Amino acid sequence: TIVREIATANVNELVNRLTENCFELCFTNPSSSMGSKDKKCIEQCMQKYMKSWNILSQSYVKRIQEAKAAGDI
Amino acid sequence: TIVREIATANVNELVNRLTENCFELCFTNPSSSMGSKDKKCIEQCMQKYMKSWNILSQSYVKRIQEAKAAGDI
Amino acid sequence: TIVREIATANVNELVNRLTENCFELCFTNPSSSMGSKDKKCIEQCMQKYMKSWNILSQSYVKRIQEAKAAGDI
Amino acid sequence: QEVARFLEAETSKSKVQMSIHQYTDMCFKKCVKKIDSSDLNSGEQQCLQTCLDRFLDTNISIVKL
Amino acid sequence: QEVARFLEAETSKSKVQMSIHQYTDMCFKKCVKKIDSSDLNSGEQQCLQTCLDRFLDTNISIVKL
Amino acid sequence: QEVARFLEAETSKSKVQMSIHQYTDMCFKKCVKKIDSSDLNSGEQQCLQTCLDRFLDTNISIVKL
Repeated sequence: TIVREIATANVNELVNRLTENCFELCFTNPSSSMGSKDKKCIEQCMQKYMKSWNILSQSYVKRIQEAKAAGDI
Repeated sequence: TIVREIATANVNELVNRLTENCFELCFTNPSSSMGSKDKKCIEQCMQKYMKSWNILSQSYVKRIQEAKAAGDI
Repeated sequence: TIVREIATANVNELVNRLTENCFELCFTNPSSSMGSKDKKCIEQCMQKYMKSWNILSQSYVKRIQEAKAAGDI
Repeated sequence: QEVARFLEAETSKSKVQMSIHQYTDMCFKKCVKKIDSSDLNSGEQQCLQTCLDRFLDTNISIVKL
Repeated sequence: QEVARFLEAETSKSKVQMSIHQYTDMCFKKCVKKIDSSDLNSGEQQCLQTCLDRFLDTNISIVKL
Repeated sequence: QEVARFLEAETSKSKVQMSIHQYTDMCFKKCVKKIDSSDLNSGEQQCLQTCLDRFLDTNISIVKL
């Protein structure tokens, strides 16, 4: 269904951007194999990213509502 | 209609790229609120961007026509 | 047909990414016209890019098959 | 017609989510430079907030000009 | 059939516009480093022009190779 | 139904190719810094390989977490 397709697109977008950002932050000098330190970095990075997503998501919705109420958009 | 959808997509693309470029140029160190200096920067940046768009747009169309005439594309 | 559309999209994606990467590598300080040195650079860059594409393409397919076999994805 | 309204609402929700993905990506790149904890410190939180606010200010200014 | 031709022309116009958005974005980032006026100075204009010319040269070379 | 299966296979092949375009672009930018030959030297080849491996590791870790 189209609703499921939209949800999948949303999850894919999140996974892609998470992967790209955490790859950049955790592997500045990629070594030949992935160690436990790397795994920990990816897990912490993922949690930081999700927290950022939550903060910005709440602020964005709030801001848009204020702008609509003020007639700015 | 599809024609209106294409026009909207075009305007959205312009607004998105303008916002991103002028945000980067005018807020290297974002402060806690937006002052009149910031507003002036955004307005000047927008005018510079539109002038760039006009120059490149004319050159591009001219260049494509020349390449077509020369059989390069 | 849709198969041809997919093939065209694939070629366009390759040409766009090739152009962008080789433009960045061959014209750090763009001069007023394109000389034979520039042309050589673009040709070598294109060959390097295609070789990279081949290496990564083979590795990716191999890796995905291993991950599937291991039940990781 | 109700189906149309439902789909429109879903599409609009999806556009909002795609915008949030874009802003999170952009502001995370600007504000988070190293990973040594799974929490955002106060400087990172402040930076994310300011990043979004000024980006939306810019966007609203441009649409209004 | 005329509708088909009209739509094709509109789609093709739209592709050209999307390309111009991409080039403007890329060359503006390369050539405009600060905002202290609403006009492009001569260095910036020259840079934009050269940026587009060399980018199209690259594109045409690649398609021909 | 066979048409549907054929189209699905084509679409899936196309998604794989789009991913490869994305990875090649990203790893080429990271690993190839200058053009003085049409061959990849061994350092560049090693870098491309490691870049892909660690990127896929990251992706798989995130999907599993």
